[in-house]
Amino acid sequence: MLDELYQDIILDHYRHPRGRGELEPPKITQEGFNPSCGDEVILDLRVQDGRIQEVRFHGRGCSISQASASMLTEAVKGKTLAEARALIQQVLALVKGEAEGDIVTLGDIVALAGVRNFPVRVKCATLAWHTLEEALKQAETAPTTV
Amino acid sequence: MLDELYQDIILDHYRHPRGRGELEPPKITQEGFNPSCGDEVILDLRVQDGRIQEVRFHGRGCSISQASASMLTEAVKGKTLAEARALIQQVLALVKGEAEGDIVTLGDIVALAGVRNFPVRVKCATLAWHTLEEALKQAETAPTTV
Amino acid sequence: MATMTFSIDAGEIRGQFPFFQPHPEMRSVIYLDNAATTQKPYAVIEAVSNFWAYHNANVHRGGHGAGAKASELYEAARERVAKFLNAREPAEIVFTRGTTEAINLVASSWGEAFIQPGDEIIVTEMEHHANLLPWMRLAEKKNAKLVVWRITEDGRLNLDDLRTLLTERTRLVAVAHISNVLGTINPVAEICRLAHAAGALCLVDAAQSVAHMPVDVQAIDCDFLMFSGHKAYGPTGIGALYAKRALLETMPPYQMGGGMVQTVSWERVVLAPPPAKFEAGTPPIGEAIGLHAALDFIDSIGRDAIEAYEHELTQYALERLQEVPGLRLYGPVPDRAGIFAFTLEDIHPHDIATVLDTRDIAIRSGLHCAHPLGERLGGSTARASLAVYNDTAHIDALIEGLHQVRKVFGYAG
Amino acid sequence: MATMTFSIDAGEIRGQFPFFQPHPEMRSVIYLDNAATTQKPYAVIEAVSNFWAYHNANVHRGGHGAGAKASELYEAARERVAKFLNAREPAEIVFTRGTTEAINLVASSWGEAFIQPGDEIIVTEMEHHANLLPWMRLAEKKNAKLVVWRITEDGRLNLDDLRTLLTERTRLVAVAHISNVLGTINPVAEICRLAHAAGALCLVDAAQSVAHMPVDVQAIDCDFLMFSGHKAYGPTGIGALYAKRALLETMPPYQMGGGMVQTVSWERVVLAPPPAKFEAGTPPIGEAIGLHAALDFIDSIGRDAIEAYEHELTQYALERLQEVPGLRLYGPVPDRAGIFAFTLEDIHPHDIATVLDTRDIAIRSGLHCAHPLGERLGGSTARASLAVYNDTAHIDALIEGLHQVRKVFGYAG
Ligand SMILES: Cc1ncc(COP(=O)(O)O)c(C=O)c1O
Ligand SMILES: Cc1ncc(COP(=O)(O)O)c(C=O)c1O
Repeated sequence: MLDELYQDIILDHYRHPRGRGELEPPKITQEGFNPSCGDEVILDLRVQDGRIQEVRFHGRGCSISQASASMLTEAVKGKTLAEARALIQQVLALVKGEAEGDIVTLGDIVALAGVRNFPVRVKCATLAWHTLEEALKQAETAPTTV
Repeated sequence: MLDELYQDIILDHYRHPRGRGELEPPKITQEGFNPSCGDEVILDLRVQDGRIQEVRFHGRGCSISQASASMLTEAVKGKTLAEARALIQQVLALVKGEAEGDIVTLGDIVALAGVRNFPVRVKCATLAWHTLEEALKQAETAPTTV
Repeated sequence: MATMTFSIDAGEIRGQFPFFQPHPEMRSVIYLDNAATTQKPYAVIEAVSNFWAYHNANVHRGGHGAGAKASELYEAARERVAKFLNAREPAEIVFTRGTTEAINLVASSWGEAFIQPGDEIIVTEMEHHANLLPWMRLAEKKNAKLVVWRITEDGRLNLDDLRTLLTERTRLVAVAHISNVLGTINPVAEICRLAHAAGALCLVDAAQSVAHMPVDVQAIDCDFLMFSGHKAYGPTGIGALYAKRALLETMPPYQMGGGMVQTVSWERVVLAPPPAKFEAGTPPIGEAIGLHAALDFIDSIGRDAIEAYEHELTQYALERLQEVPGLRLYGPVPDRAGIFAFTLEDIHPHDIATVLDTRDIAIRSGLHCAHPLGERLGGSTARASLAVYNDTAHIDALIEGLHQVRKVFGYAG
Repeated sequence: MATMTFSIDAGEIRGQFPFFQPHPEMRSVIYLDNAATTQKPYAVIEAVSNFWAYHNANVHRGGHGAGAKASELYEAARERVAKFLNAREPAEIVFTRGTTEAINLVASSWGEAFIQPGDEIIVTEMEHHANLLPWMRLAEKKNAKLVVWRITEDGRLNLDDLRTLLTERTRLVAVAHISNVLGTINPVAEICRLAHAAGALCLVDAAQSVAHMPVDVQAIDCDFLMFSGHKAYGPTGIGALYAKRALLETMPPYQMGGGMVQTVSWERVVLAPPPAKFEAGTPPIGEAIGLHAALDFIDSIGRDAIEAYEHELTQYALERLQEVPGLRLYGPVPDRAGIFAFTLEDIHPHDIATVLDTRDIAIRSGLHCAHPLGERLGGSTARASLAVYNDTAHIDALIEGLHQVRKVFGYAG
């Protein structure tokens, strides 16, 4: 079970995060925070023509929360808002053990499925994705800022 | 047991309190209050030459507290401060079931012994006497006011 | 007296309470002091013991499985309370020590933030000190005005009186759902409507109601409502405050400490969202779990059924109390809750209670933490109060006891 | 490693706790999260259950025998706490929900009454939010100054630093007896002496000390001291505030409600004397009785013996923790309490806790409600903390677990 949680690919994203950093304005910034364990993920998004052009994250937290954010930056770059929203739903289902359909297309993200057996850690895996959800709401209500 | 608590003499003092009222100044006034049941006894004393010349009580409360105060006014009038203090000790011992020596000299007060078997009611019986204790302290520290 | 058939078998219910089982070292008590605190069913005692024994851990702080389980149980208790009161969401429920703390929380947090000099707070003449003193202090501190809504001769609140008291400066109407002395059941939904129409908020002290009748915060449309676990078959040390989400959002925190913040630095404190914002420090975890079991107990009988049963019992009690010569009952008749404050001849209530106590009948005497009401009624009263485990035999015992009280004090039978 | 002989048989002590007995449905846990909350002995659980079952009644209100018995038990618990802390009299003990509420009580009551603009309050850099946020808020409200007493590199407080911080405007020094992160045992008697010499009061947060060493308020000569039942083998929902009688006399009440007044009329409120003045509403009665049993449990072993035993265990733990490569321990060595905050390589503490949890070892990770200290230390830590029922086998299991953590994260054994 531990092996499933801490797969090499998770540790690799934890130690060598992709997309770590901040964007220059104009951007959408959304903070995510998990008060019960202190995990923090801050997402910077640049959205243009309904598409996520650029995405970066910073913050700090456990391997799961940070690896998840790192994977997110890889996965959503270039996606439309609708595609990103669909992906969020897929990932949330995956980590809660409710995944349906083709999960192979998720790539590295599939590794997050290991949290299924660690209820306490599900929040770590989903933090970045819930944060993205909020960021997308911003993108909709203020589509002209970027 | 109930008969012992509510002896005729107690009910008589409750319904026909002796010494009920207030004194004109100069006087010593001392309030006594039992927060757990709301019993209230206020004593007015006139002390001269180390002797209790006059004593009155008012207030409200249960039969035991009011009868006890009524008996007190009868018992301490004319007593020296030292005699009153000795009497207080005798009465406190009596109601706690620790009476020693000659209790016949206590007169009506002996009826208060009935509370011995009602621990909740001991405070009612002693209220007036503890109030007197405080009043006597006043009499000592301010002997010239009266 | 006509035979009555009752909708609830109180004997069966007493079977669920250790307090009512024969005990080798203790005399069995006819317990008629339920407005002070109720007895606890096995289910409640065991829920608490079981938590201490096997699931004990602190909540809300990452780390281990036991902690996660404790947090889950604690939050499940919050959901249970929310459902019990028909709140819109669990986040509208703040756990407190009891009714008193809940009202103090509102008076301190909401009161200090939003009450201005000259504002008016309406309290009723029948309030318990818990719903009086915090407002007296707030009014004094803020130079606001405490407006007293007097009761009628028969111990009710007249809505027309409220209409004349409400002004544009009224900020709050604070009222008991059921009076802990008079047994009056106040029309709180109507009171809230009038308060809202005047632009004021409405707080309902439900300490005496939640265990005895259905209470629906959305139907009442109150802004604040609170109760104590220990008067609803639950443990001491726990109670709940309901407040509308929008209010909790704007209210400053009450106590400060761990668990109610997201981040703290020397420069800046970021508060947690409600309800966490109002729950500083380790909460009463075992007690919340006990409260959960208590509400399950209540709903296992059904609040409609409890209300109907206690109403029948109340009517029986009213009838029988009338038989006692020299007994003066306070509060409305016949529509009222099973709380009976009375005096008997010139006998002091404390003496009534003592005589009954020698017969193992537990009632209360005094001013019942409602001194201004006591003044109005003329002083202390004796008070018997019902719960779902009482039955007509208890009332019969009370009546018989009162006859003995008369005898002891020299009154003819 | 040399064989050690220990003064206490922890196995025998675990026998007094249901949590440590084999359970058909639960895995047995090596519990090293005692700084968050301790487990409860049978004696405590039974004292509480027994009260609910057979002696349940509300306190302090006249009427019946059960009520008198409940009051007696509640006041006996107060006397027990007074004796436990060596207070001069029971009236110096106020029951609260816990440490957090006790500090909030002092900050609200004493603070609001006596703190003036420009006054200074000294807190240490190692405080728990409970002993930080109430003072931050008070300082902001009163335009007073919060002065931070920084810790040294090795996690201690330097008394010379305090000497330079104390001014004639200092009104209070607020300090933890034992840090809940660093395990530092602070010289509180000396700190009180210096505070008093400067004309300030001294508050000691004893949440982490009372269950682990003798605590004597007269010897420390603190003005305020508080602790939580649940960290001292007792229930949640209960704690105690000690304050010198003279202070309690002058402090205004905290919460308002029943039980803290003598008389109330619309014109005038006459407060009860302390401690009643500070205990509005129905108190946590069952919990106070549980706390009484918890203190009896502690003293049945003896606080000197507990201190000596936990000291030996701490030395053992320090030695063994050193063996783990890449482990960084925070706080002073070797003189400290059995609380060990550490990091391991670049592994996040939350991940450490998860791996240990799969081995049924309960520790905690995070900022431990001491964010400013966390900032100073560089972020989250993992924390193991001892109680009297732990033994070397638990520490061995922890060490083994940490080796596995290393392995899972790709570090060589
Ligand atoms: C040093 C210290 N102070 C205060 C507290 C707060 O205690 P409680 O949450 O029981 O109020 C704790 C425990 O979390 C602590 O360790
Ligand atoms: C109407 C009412 N409000 C408030 C309270 C106070 O409740 P508690 O003492 O549980 O805080 C009581 C009970 O005494 C009550 O009857």
